[in-house]
Amino acid sequence: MVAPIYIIAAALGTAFTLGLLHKTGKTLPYVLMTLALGLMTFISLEWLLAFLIDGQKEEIIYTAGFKPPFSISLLMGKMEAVFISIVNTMAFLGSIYMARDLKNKGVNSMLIYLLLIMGLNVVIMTRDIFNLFVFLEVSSIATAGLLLIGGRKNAVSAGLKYLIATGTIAGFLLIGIIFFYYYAGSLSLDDIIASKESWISVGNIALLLVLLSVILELKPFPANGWALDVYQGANPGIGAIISASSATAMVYVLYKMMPLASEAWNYVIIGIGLLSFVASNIAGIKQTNAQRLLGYSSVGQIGLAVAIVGMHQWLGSGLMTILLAMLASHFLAKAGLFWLAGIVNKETTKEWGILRNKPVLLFLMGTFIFALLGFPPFPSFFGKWELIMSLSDLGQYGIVSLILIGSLFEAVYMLRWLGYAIKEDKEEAVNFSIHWEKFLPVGIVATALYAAGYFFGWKSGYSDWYKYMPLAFAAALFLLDFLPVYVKNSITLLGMGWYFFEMYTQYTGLKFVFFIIFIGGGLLIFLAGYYKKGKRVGFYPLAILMYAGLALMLEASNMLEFFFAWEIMTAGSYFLIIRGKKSMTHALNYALFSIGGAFLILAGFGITQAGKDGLSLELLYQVGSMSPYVFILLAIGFMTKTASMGLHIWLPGAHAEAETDVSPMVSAVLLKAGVYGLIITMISLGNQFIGGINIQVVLAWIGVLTALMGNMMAAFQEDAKRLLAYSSIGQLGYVLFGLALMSHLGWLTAISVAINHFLFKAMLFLAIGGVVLRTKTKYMYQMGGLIKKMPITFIVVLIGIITLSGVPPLSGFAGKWLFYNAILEKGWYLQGAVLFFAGVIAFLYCFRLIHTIFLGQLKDEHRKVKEAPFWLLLPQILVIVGIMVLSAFPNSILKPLGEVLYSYFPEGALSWNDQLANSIYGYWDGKMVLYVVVAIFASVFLWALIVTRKSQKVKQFNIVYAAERPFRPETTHFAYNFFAPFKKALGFLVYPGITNFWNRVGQSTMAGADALRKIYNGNGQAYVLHIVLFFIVVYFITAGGF
Amino acid sequence: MKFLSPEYISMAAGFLVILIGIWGILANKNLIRMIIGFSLFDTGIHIVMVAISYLKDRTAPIIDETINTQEIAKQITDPVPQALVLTAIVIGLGVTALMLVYAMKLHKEKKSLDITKFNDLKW
Amino acid sequence: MEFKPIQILYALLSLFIVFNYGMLLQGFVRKIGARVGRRYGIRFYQPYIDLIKNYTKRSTITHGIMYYLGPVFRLTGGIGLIMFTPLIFGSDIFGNFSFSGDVILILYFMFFGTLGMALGAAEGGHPYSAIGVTRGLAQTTAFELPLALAILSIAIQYQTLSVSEIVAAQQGGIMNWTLFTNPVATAAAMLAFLGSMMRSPFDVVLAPQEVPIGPPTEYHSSLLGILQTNRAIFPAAKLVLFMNLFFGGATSWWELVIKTFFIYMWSVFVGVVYPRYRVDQSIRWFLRIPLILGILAILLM
Amino acid sequence: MTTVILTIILGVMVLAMAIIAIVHKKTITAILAAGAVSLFASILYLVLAAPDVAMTEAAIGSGLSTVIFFYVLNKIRQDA
Amino acid sequence: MLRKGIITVILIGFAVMLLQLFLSFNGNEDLNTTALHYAENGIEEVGAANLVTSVVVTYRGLDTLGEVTILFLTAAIIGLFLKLTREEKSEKREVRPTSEILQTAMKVLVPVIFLFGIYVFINGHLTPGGGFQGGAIIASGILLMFLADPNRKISHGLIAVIESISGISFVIIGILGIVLAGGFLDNHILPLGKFGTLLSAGAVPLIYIFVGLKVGSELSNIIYYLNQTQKEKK
Repeated sequence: MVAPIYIIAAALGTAFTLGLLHKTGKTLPYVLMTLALGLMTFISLEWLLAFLIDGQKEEIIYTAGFKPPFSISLLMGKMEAVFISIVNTMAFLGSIYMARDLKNKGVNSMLIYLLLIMGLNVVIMTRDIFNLFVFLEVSSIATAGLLLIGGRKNAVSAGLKYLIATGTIAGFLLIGIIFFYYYAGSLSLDDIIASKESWISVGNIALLLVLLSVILELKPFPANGWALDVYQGANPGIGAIISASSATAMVYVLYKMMPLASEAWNYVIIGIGLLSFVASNIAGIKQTNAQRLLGYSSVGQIGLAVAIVGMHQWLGSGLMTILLAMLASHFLAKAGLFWLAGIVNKETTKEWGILRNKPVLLFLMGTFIFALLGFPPFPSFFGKWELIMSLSDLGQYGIVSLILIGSLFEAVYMLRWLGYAIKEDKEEAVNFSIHWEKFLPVGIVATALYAAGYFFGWKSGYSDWYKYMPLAFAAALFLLDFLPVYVKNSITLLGMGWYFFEMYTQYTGLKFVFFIIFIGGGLLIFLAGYYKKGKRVGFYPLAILMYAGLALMLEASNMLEFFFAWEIMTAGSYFLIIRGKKSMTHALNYALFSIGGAFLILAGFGITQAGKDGLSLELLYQVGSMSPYVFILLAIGFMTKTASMGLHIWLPGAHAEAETDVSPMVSAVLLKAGVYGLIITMISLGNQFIGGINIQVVLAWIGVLTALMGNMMAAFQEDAKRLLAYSSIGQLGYVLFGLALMSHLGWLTAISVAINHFLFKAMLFLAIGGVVLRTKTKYMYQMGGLIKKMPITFIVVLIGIITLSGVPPLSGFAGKWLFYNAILEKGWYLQGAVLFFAGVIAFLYCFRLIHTIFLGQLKDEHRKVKEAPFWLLLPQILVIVGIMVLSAFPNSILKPLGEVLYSYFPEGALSWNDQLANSIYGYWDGKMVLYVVVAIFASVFLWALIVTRKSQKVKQFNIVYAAERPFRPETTHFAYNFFAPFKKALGFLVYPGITNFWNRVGQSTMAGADALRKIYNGNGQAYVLHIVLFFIVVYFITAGGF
Repeated sequence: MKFLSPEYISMAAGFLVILIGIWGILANKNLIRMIIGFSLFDTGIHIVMVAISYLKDRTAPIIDETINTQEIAKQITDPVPQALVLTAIVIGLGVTALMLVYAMKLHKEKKSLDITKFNDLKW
Repeated sequence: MEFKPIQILYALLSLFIVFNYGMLLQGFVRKIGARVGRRYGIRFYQPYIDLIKNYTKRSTITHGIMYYLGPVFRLTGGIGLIMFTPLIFGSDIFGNFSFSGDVILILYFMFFGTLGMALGAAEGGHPYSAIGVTRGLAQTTAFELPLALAILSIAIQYQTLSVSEIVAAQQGGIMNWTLFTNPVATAAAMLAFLGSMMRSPFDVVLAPQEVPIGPPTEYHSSLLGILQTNRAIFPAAKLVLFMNLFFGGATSWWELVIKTFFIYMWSVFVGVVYPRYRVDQSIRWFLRIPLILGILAILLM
Repeated sequence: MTTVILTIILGVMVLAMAIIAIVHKKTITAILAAGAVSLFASILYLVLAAPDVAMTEAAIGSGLSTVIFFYVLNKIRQDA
Repeated sequence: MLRKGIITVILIGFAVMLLQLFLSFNGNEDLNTTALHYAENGIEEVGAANLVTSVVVTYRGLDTLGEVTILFLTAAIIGLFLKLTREEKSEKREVRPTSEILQTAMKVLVPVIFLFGIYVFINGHLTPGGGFQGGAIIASGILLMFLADPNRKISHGLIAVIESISGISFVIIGILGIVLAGGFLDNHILPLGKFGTLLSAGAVPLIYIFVGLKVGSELSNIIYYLNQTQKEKK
């Protein structure tokens, strides 16, 4: 094995040689430098492998042939190997990426680059604190120099600020170091640590200086303005190295120093780290410059890393895995994003819209951003999971919440940025060329992210290959993305179909129901996919990603798997939603609510497993005294997905703007994931009381109000898809209420409503989607009279709304009937009454939907509209068949469901007599009702046929507005402001209080972010002031340095 | 009066120079003046370091005729901080030079040395 | 109760009775109304004449299939309501198909006809009909709420949702009627009933003579005939329902006729006394007094 | 005792020069004062038995670095 | 004024901190372990009379390497700067000719200064001084040359070659230390020789020569670059 000292020798030797090569052209020096970096990378990776595979022992490298403390020694241990491997590999990739820039700027830039990396290597390996100082200076100066290489505007001023700041920090570090030497009589870190007890009582200031200097090199809030300016001003390639290599190396330095810190210091370090994490992410919210945004994110992530290092005593042996998992995501993704920034070469995040024509780059960007946000299957997902779980074990819920809040803020700006890239309309999608040497490193880090994800998954016990199968399927579809739609759709159907038939025997009970909804429903909706022509770039992998999440969620046996699946599903659905028109903000809202919800779930899981073995979902049964809180966390978490009132504002836009066949996916299928989650929560936690109030009562009221408000809003919509979206909110309110009843009938109601909702909402969204597709408008007042053009769609919608409104004889009534029985049994009459009212309002919007679209007068521009495409109609017709079967044979589903529920709620079950259901209050015979109604209908219809046999068909007459062109033409349409009297009477109920509330939350966050980032006033002197102040504040906080 | 000893006096002086240097960095808006402050800050640190190496009534750590080779340890001051200061001084020079060159470049851009003018990167 | 083919005949029989009762009721009420206003009024069999006239008109026009289906739905709704409501307490013959569903079914089935009517009228394409429909639907939602509360209240009271059982519980004397055992619920329901009968002051929807905006104005000839048929059946069915729920039901046809007649007179009486409301006014009204009564009815349970 | 007095004198000189370097209005004077700080410091190092450091400080701190300051100042004067 | 007030407050806070640090300083009675080791074993192990040199060149050789690297970096960065500015096209500036005396003095003094510098770093292991000081002295010679005649052309290439060659040699000696002796930068690759003579202390003089050359050339380089900047057009 090559001795690690050769890393230094190679770098220095090459750097000095490069100094000779000023006149030999650009290529030779570049090749030399790359070779040197390659050699360094090789050596470090060789050691890493030796440590990982051969169980290599750590090795001390003595210089000058003397033992420490008399000479400088380096240490090559496992951790050192890991960190220098990271630094060198990233640097190597970076050198490839920056080939052009480096060659342009000549030999000097190459040797500076090389020396920076060398400096970082020594910083990681050295065990001598003065040596640490020297090589820190090497890397600082090199960094400042590198800012000159093809930097952005104002790179020089950034460089000066950087120099001043790091110079100041280094000065303080030096004071600390010399006093360490004075106290310990040695400069060897090991000696200083060993003799800590003898000097700590007097040496606390020196310790403070050293620790804080190292921390300050890690850019803690608020003393990090200089770092942000550097990130903004640097060449993206350099930014990548600073963020990936330098920061990573410094984290390790801090880790090395931690044995010096007393326990009290740990808290300070955790506090500093978390403050940086949260504050940077808040301040980042307002940021529009892409590179500065990355800077904020870097600072935040590193802050989290600092906090994690500060937890070393808590986390014990798990520390490194967590730290590395977080860092792996950070340095790979951050480098990737910086590099992408170089490729895109646009300053503001909005301008990234030019990426739209580059699906591969978009994919990479998505990968990086989701990796940063801690989504599976990336390392930080597992890191965050382990971290939260460990902290929960310790009862550090405050820290957990801070971490989650910070992460949420990070998601805000990261996803907004991604949204701009995918959707920002203003940017012309220009073609720009990508040099392979710039693309290659980006591709490699993305690949590495996935590999690292698998590795850390394996470490966390998430390694079974079959749990990655659905993801692999999505990946395969991504590779096949060049194929035309019908091929990909067939592949998708085959794949999912195979999965369906393979797995459906595996599930029983409620899981089976949801399996049918998720996978069966998915298959059904995918049938519609054939209607599209062309390639439909990116759709299939993303859709499969969502279904993969749903499938894995059912498979999940422990909380990690569940959460993994949950996040996969969120990611997939986010991308599906953002594909829609004008969906940028809605997708962002969706993602933020989902992530927020997911964090609550994560926190709930954390509390659940605290102090227990394993992660099984069964642990939810034995939470103990914390269970009310777990219940609340999980319930709210899942309610973000079911869009319950207060958490619903993402839904209407997201569903309404989605593509024709995506709307049913996200509405009919996806929402049920939340229901599934709620069911799990309620089954395992049951009734929970907080302050003597049954939380279920609160949930029931939320469900009731959700239903009322959702339906009410739906009734006043002008946009057909939005109407359906609000209707989904309302329907899910019923479900929530049903579940909150916590009785046999209640659950039966909830699940049958869920099933019915799945059926009719899939159908309606497809049907309305077809209409929108044909008429090119979503506004109902721009439609009318389409019954003649789209008769099949009309019938579908008719059946859909009858089912939806629960009018007998169709299956929707089952839900209503069960529901009243359940209410009577439970005694929640008032809630029941409100729900009834909500149901009546549902009738209103149903009518409006069918009336204004299909009836009335045909618009001139729709004279040539055709029936919806066959492939859109096919699934609708299949659903109709399903609805008819369920209507005629309600017991085919309710009876087995009842049996399943019997195990949870033995009391109050229905008794069945063929199709006649008997509750203790009433009875209902679905088959009979259907027969009777059909018979009457048929007879009356026959009668009508007879009496009107001679009828003659006339055309509708036109309406003329007295030759005046109205200012807003839509206001004269009969379907505009349809339920005006109703709105007049009850409009106050739909006052958008919740939307306003969330808007205000958003605005005040923005304002706060803006105020916060004002401390970074761009003045280098102020930054020094921050640094000095940082020392003093910590000095006073620690009451004189502990 | 233990403080009336060269090491204490010079260390105190060193610390005061450090403070003056920091004042110079923080209080002057002129870049050159800031850098002067910076170099004072460095010098102060160096004085402190040398003060730590000092032992009363001993000679420099250079073994010549005046030193009894048998009892070197009792006759010389600590060579280590001195070696460190050597390194630190040279590093300080490098950093100062760089800062000056950057300041020069910035002045070329904006014809000003006022650090508050270079705040295009902010927030 | 099992379904037996003979029940179809029984059902047809009760349908025939209810239809004629409805027709006559219409005629008599109009006659009475005229006499009170010191006019001679129509002949009591005038509704029959109108009906026949409409059915036999030669010209029939249609705007399309849904226009056509509207009255069909409407009539199906009316007949269905009869079919699911037990007419005579304790009678197998006039129990109809009430064994296939309880009061919830009836409550929701009422919407069936409304929906069809609205759709049919809408296809006429006349904006006025759309306006009429929206008015009707908006008002319907409003009065359904107190009605539902009242029904819920008596369901709680009798601990059953079955209409027959509710009637059974009211047997044995006038004091056992819901009217006396649960007066608040009855009050709420009877106020809601005013709305459901769509008579003045809540008749703007139905487009009486001077209001040209409403579904019925879209129809004529035989399709109007179907609607008129329904107008005989549907109110009668509702009367029977209210009688069953609040006034002890009926053990014989005579009892049924008397009770329903007085219930009907209640809405006639109010209609004569009060002027017409706008729709938003009526919504507010329903959501005020009747709703409060309805909530009270539940809270008192 | 001479060492102590010498140290005190040098320390005071260093401080005085440092203050001049900071507060004096003319930049040139300030630069010269900063050089003088180094110069006095290097004498102080000699007193503190650190001749190596003293040499370095004299050559680099008060010599080269002052020159660099002047170079830059000169350049800036030119540009202004 | 407010700003000054804030700064004063901050400085007072900082002064309190430093005071605490100062009070933790208790003087030295004796050499600490590390220094003691050097004092007792320095002669045997390294063989240099100047213990500071022993420490700088051998015991803490890696620091010196890093430090040399820093100067190298600085020179390179300033060079990079110059390259950037030179892209804006420079023109020869009229410089006031310097006095005859200075020119003559330069001709006499510069070789002496160079010699003195070389003496200082060759004797670095015996007397005070060494590579840094010697290098600085050499650089001041170069400086003098420029002061005498700002337009004077010196072979920048030569400086660069000396800089690089000495740097590479430093590294090679370091590697030889691994190959031939106990570790990177071990001075035992050459015999220790007789204590107190010029050719003693193993590789220390050799290393110090390279350090001196390197520091000298690097500082010269910096001066060269700075001198170049003076010639730029406004």
